[in-house]
Amino acid sequence: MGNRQEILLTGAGGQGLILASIVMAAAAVDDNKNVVQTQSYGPEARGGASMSGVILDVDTIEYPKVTKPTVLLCMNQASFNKYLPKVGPDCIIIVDSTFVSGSYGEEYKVQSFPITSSAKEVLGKEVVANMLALGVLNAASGLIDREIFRESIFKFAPRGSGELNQKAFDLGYSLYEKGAGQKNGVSAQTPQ
Amino acid sequence: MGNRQEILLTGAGGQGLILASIVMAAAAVDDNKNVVQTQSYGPEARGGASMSGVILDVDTIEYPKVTKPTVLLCMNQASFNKYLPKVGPDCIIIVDSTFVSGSYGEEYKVQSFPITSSAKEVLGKEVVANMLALGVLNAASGLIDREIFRESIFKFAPRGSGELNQKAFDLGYSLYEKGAGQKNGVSAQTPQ
Amino acid sequence: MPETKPVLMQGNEACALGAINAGVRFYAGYPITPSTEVAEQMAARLPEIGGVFIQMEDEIASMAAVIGASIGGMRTLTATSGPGFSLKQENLGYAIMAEIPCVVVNVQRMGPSTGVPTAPAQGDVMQARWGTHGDHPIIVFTPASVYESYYLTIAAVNLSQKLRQPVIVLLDEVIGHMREKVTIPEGKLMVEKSSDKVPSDWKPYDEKGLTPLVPFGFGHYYHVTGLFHDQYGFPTGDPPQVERALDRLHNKLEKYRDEIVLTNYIGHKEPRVAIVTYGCTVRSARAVVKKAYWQNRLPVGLLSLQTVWPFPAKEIEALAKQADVIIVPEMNMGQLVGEVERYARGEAKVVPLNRYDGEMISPDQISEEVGRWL
Amino acid sequence: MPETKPVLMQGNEACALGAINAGVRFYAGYPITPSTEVAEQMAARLPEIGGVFIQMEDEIASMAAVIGASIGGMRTLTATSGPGFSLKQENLGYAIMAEIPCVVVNVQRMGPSTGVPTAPAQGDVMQARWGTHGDHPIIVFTPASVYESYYLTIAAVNLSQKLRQPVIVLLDEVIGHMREKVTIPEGKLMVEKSSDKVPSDWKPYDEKGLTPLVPFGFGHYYHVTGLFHDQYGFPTGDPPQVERALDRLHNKLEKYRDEIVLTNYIGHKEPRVAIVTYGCTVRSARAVVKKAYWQNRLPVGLLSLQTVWPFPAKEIEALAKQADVIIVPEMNMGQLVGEVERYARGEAKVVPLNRYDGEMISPDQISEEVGRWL
Amino acid sequence: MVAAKKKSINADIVINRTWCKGCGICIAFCPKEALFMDNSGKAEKVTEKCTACGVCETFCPDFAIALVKRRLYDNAGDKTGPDARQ
Amino acid sequence: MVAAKKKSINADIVINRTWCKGCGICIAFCPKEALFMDNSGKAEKVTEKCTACGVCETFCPDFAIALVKRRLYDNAGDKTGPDARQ
Amino acid sequence: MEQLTQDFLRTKKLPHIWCPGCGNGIVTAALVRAIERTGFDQKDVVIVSGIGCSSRAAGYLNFNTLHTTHGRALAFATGLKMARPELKLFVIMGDGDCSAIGGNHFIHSARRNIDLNAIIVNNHIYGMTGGQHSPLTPTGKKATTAPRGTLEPSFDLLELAKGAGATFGAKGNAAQPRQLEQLIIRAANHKGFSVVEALSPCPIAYGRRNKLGGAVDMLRDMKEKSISVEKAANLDEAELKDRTVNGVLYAIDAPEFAESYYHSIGKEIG
Amino acid sequence: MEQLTQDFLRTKKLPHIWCPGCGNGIVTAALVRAIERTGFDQKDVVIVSGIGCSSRAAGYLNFNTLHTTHGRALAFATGLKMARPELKLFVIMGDGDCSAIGGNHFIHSARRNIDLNAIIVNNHIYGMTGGQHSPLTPTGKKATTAPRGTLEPSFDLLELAKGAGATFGAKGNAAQPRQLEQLIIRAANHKGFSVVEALSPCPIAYGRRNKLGGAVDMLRDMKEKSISVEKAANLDEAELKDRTVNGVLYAIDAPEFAESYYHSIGKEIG
Ligand SMILES: Cc1ncc(C[n+]2csc(CCOP(=O)(O)OP(=O)(O)O)c2C)c(N)n1
Ligand SMILES: Cc1ncc(C[n+]2csc(CCOP(=O)(O)OP(=O)(O)O)c2C)c(N)n1
Ligand code: SF4
Ligand code: SF4
Ligand code: SF4
Ligand code: SF4
Ligand code: SF4
Ligand code: SF4
Ligand SMILES: [Mg+2]
Ligand SMILES: [Mg+2]
Repeated sequence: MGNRQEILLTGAGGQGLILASIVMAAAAVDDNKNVVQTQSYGPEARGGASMSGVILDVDTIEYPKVTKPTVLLCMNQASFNKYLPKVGPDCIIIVDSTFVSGSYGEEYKVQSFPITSSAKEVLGKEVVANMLALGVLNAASGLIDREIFRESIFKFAPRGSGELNQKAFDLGYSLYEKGAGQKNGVSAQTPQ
Repeated sequence: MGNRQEILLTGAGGQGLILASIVMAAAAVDDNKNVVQTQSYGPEARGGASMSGVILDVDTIEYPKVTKPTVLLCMNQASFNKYLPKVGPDCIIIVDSTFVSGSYGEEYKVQSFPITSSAKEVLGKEVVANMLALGVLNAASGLIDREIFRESIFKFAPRGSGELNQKAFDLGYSLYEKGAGQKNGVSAQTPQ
Repeated sequence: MPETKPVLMQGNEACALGAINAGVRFYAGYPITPSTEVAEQMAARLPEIGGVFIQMEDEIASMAAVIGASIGGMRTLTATSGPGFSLKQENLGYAIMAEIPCVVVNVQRMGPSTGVPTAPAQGDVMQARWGTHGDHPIIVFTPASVYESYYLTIAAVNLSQKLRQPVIVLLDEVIGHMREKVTIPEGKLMVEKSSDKVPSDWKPYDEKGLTPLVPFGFGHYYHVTGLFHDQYGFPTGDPPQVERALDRLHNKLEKYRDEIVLTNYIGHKEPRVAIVTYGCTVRSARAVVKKAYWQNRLPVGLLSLQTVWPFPAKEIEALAKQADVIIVPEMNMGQLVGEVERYARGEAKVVPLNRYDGEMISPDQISEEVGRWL
Repeated sequence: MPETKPVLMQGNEACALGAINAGVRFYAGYPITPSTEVAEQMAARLPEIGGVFIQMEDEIASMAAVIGASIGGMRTLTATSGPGFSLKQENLGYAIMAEIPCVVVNVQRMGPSTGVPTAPAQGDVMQARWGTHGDHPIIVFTPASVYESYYLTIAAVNLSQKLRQPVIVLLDEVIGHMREKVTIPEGKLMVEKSSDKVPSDWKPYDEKGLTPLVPFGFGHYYHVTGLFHDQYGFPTGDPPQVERALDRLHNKLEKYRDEIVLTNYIGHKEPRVAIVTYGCTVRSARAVVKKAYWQNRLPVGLLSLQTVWPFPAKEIEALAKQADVIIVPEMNMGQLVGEVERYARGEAKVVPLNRYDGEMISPDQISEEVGRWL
Repeated sequence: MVAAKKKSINADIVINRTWCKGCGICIAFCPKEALFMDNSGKAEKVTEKCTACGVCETFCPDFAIALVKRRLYDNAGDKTGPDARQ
Repeated sequence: MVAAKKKSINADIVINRTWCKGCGICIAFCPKEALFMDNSGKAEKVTEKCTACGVCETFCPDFAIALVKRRLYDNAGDKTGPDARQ
Repeated sequence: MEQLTQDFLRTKKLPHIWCPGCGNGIVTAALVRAIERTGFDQKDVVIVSGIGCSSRAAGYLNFNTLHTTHGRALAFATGLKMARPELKLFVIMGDGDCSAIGGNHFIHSARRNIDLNAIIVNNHIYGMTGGQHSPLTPTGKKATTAPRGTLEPSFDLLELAKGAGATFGAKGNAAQPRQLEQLIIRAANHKGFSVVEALSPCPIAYGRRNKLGGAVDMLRDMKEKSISVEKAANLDEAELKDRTVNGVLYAIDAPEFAESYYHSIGKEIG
Repeated sequence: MEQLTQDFLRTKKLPHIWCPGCGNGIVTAALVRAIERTGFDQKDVVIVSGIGCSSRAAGYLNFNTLHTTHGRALAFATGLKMARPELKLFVIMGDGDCSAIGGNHFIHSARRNIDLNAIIVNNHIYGMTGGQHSPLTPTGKKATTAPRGTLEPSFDLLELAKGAGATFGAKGNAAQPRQLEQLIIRAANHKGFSVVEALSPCPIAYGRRNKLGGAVDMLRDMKEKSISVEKAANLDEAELKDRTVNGVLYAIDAPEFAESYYHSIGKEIG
């Protein structure tokens, strides 16, 4: 089970992270991987926190829950504060600098990108921030074949918005290639 | 358990036999006997058959159902036909000749009295036939102290009808003392 | 003191009277054979003593109303039979979760479904334990006589109050409808109202243990919910709190087990053949043991269960060590016998004796089976 | 033949799809977390294939409607969770008594009562067996994966039709809500419609054995009731007939036991420590056995139960003869472990492993317990 | 059982004594006072008075009264006789 | 938190930023256009425009706006300050 | 009726279990005659009933008959009708069955306007269980659970149905069996949910306790109090006090639910 | 409101779980203000609720609060009221809670005329479970279980209550919170069962799927469509199409059930 990859997508309800996790899982299927997708439900889903997990493996996946994330996406401050302490030093951590700021321990590899603001400013549509985040995430982790992922995104997009969503995904790649920043004050520090 | 007495009161719904069994059981309590009263319920109670049992014993009564009646009262033809074959030769059998006719095996001790017709004709109230039957039954079996029984009847009677009911009970005694008849064609014969 | 005179009383009537004598002043129900006499007794008596009788639109509402009245501080009762008992399950679970005392009487009839509404059976024994969803504790009494119907209802009311736990009185048609001679003793029947003295640091669901129910309307503003909740009654989904809450529900029964689990043994001290049974079947079994042991000194005994849930596991374990064979007569296809088998742990042979045609198991049937193993 | 491509699918969705592929064309339900996706899938798909989706006023009505539609000849499904499952019990008993096929899905959530509506648990296992009043047989499947959710639903529909017996698919929140890769095979999924050929001497409840349900509206004028009935469907309270009717209900499950009871064993042939579990917990157990046996060749095995009721008694008896210890992980306070203990008959030590805080049992928890006994 | 025939009326009522429970409703509502209760508590008809109006049939709660067309009744023999219905 | 005071009006509204979810309802229904959404998606008040009419208070679905009597607000210190309510 | 009895009654099951003088038989007979008059094919007719004395009618009627659970008849019928919209369903319920435990299904059937013919045998009491008060027991009347007379107001069943959206409501009684038959025919021909409330004497569990005399007295009283909707139209409230208004009280055209559904999925019923 | 918040809300439990823009908070706030205005003693006030988003209000209100099971709030409340008739009960229910699964308790509470104040937060949808249609979803509107729009007719809740015998019925909405407050006050002062239907936006589970815009748009629309009962009296049916009539639609004097009961057993309430 050494190939098990656990991806945790976290943020606020309404940011489309559950959909993102489903799209990612579907892409993984198309990429011939074993995959399990789960999500936390709760009255909290009413505007509160949102958390979903995707597990990839070449082997059959038994235990479906994320225990040690290998990739963590945080799309708001609350989730960053909550999940950061739960990951190990090897975890790839991606944060949306639009909403996340503050300091964190030096042992973490946090990469910060202006995900939502780019979606709004570059594409004019905040709602595709989730697909943009998937672009960043996949660029950073290389988990799924990029082309297959792009196609999956098209398939899942509401009618007429396939290309916009793909653009967002690509923009994620560009952001990643430009390199992570410490914009908006996300800085590595010993936790207080 | 040799003292166990099983009394079965049978007839049609509406003849007041369940009430009669309760009155008898209550009288037994007053007479310091152990007693259990049961009855058959069922949609049949809607105008159909009615059956209730009273068990008396000096010992504690465990099994509450009548299995071998020592006294059987039949207030209509259907019950006579149904229960006669179920009793032993020692059973005291009392039938209301107003409704019961026909023949039966010689081995049975059937005593026939014009119970309902006497209630109607002598007392002018058909509804007290059940108390009249109790008089006959107790006269024939001697199970319960007559005076105690009479008082119980008074207690149970609807307001204002205590004396009438007692009269009916007494009339039962008189009928018994006059002796059983084979009126209305109830005759001992080998069953067909 | 005046002489306490014996009277003739019906099982259902004794249940109603027991409830009243234990302080029940609220009844909500929906008629169903063979339990209806409990309601009818309550309808006649409660108004005379300042109590409330209400016939609700169905069994679900009856159960709800009873819980509502309990929260208002009344001692409450509802009675039903199989079909209605099935309908009450959701709200019964609510009462367990929210720790609202109440007594539910189920006068069993022949099921499943509408079955034979007027025939006796003991088919709801497992349902009484497991009928509502989720892990839940329950207390179930099974009277075997009119007098037990009276005093086990009293015990049910008092235990229910003390533990803030619904208690089920599982009658059967035979006991419910039968009339027999009983002597109702004098004496105090109600346990102290637990809410009489409210401690200053009162919490509705104090984690430290039993805590009184302070009725609504006295200025203690707390929340009652069927969601998992913290000790103040507020919803939580936090795993450690959820676990503690569920433990709390079960621990109270564990702790007071000796008050709850009532059984009764008669017969030979070292029985070769033992009978284990409950409800009306106890009567047939007792007739058999009286004859076999009292008259004929055969190594036969009877453990009758007044409490079937929590299951008298210890008692069965002990009995299985003594007896070679345990016969379990039940008026069903074999329900409690499973638990007996479980706790016999292979130490005694467990023999089910079942009847499910709507008639009582007779002494003859039992003694025949006993004879087979002697 | 075209290649069958794998797809990503949710457990609840797979259940709905399985139903449709097994010929279900009628769904009546009432929404409740975590089962609602089954209804939503049905609402989307059934109208497209000429089927009927109806959202009823509550769970009681849903169960009733499903039975009504089955009598009309449709294959039917309803889905719910704990609170709704409690409400369905009365009419579920009716379906059992009247021998009306239907499939009831219960996606379990954390109870009792409202509990934690979104947290997983396996707390309704005993309720699934005993929830309705009276003696009754029941079939309960417990899928452990999205694919099992699919094919056990198909099995449920077909068995239900064949035996004229309600079948319960007891999912849990984990399996119901999880999405995973599945490959849906091609092929025939519906058993022959049993009512296609109606024999001339057809009786609705033929005492000789299985008899097809001839839907209403085809000129066979028979009576359906929840009362005990004779072989023509007419009410009876006659003891021998009542007994025969109840035997009939139970015998059909007995006779077809091998088609009904599905289990699966992996691991060491002569295990010292065996795990017995069902539903999502199978996954954690499988992870443990894969490592302990496949990698490390330890004497460990796993018997996973796709069918929990009728209980796989024979399988447990056999396992208990092999293993020293049987560990039973359950996301409840210990439910099925009682049956395992019963049928282990003292031959193996039975160890419950329970978690009831609203979280899944992890492989680590199980392997720790396994380690303790190796 | 009484199955009367009368001239100029081409139907008759027949009373099924097995089903009759003696409630007296037919007697009370018969516009012609053509019914009475016999000794054994079953309804019976006074042949002459009955006009075969059928009121009693609609009122009998026990399906015990049937208005039978003459032709039918005459021809069908015991098929339509009340005994056939028990 | 913005707790403004204005002459000739003897009450103020205070907005509890912890409770505010930024739905914009207060802004839409304020008759004086005295409210706006700040950068972090919370409602904020333009002190001068507000007449303390209280409409926003009745409309806020999050109990996040309170009309506070001057006297009360001035005297009660942090008891009535929004931080006290978290 | 002779032939009707043979065809539409299960004569082998007779005599029935009802008490002497019980109105259930009168209502059942009216139903049988009405079904005959509609000309419906026997094999298309289904009788559904709940639990109660009156609901036992299903067992005596020679159609496909479905005797369900207490209060749930309409919910069973809804499933059957949606599955087989071509069938003609008559749903027999007692007053308790329909308006107490079954109240929710009653109002939802009315709301949906599903083509079921509800026939409520209103004897003002729970007959089967021996005389407890029902939501249709008139205030003040005695019952075993209201030994001093019930304090509860009762429903006006047809008003309730109307409030819930019912499109057809009629009232008849066992003392006017021909009229009742006509009302059932009209209900059967109405497309959508139809309610026929049939007053019926229960001399045993209701009449006796309330000193209303025997079945004959109760029927006479019923007949006397009844007034047709046409005549009632000219009377004021005071004049109508203590009268029961009989006839079709409302009949409205509106889309029928099963038809709407099948239409929406592109199927025609038939 | 400041003091009100401190006294009558459990501020420690805030912020609440409702979505941004959800009308539940507006209705809850109106209820709190109304309770304050009635002058009821805080310790006499009980809030009962069912299960649903709106029913979560109970947890935030600083009284004795009873969060029951889905649909059964009125039945719990009936028991409590009969046991403690001096208490003032407000029963908060969602449209589904009250009119779907809870429909039977609703009509029976109305029939009995028991002094409970029912406040139905009608967001036309099952909010808590994510957007299934309810019996109050307007025909044609979309829901997760009616992806092509629901075919079912909806109840007119106040007509239903009236048909069942309710003595007080009022309609308000979240877009007119002051009026809603007044209606609740009047309901609280009415002796007997009172129904206040409060229209409320659910932008998440209803608005979004039906393209009704955000919470602000939904509230604006609500306000625009609303017309007072006084004004409506002068308009004909065509003019009233698509309008919702607000205000007290009926208020009738009739004996209250708990009082009748206690009176009958010779006790006075209080
Ligand atoms: C769930 C359930 N509750 C209660 C009963 C008992 N029960 C059977 S019939 C009945 C009421 C009968 O009254 P009604 O519906 O008016 O019919 P009637 O007998 O008067 O014709 C009741 C309460 C039952 N069978 N099932
Ligand atoms: C017996 C039962 N059935 C179903 C549910 C699931 N459930 C919870 S809330 C709800 C409906 C909520 O809708 P509504 O009553 O309109 O309240 P809202 O959330 O819209 O305020 C449902 C179906 C439940 N908790 N219990
Ligand atoms: S048919 Fe008419 S006249 Fe003849 S007995 Fe019957 S009711 Fe009387
Ligand atoms: S109405 Fe029918 S049952 Fe009654 S007396 Fe006449 S024939 Fe007999
Ligand atoms: S109090 Fe009135 S004027 Fe001031 S912000 Fe609120 S709504 Fe606007
Ligand atoms: S209405 Fe309330 S929650 Fe919404 S923006 Fe204004 S202050 Fe914030
Ligand atoms: S109890 Fe009443 S309703 Fe039932 S059969 Fe007898 S008379 Fe008819
Ligand atoms: S889902 Fe709708 S009703 Fe529920 S909290 Fe969100 S907006 Fe409010
Ligand atoms: Mg009735
Ligand atoms: Mg809603």
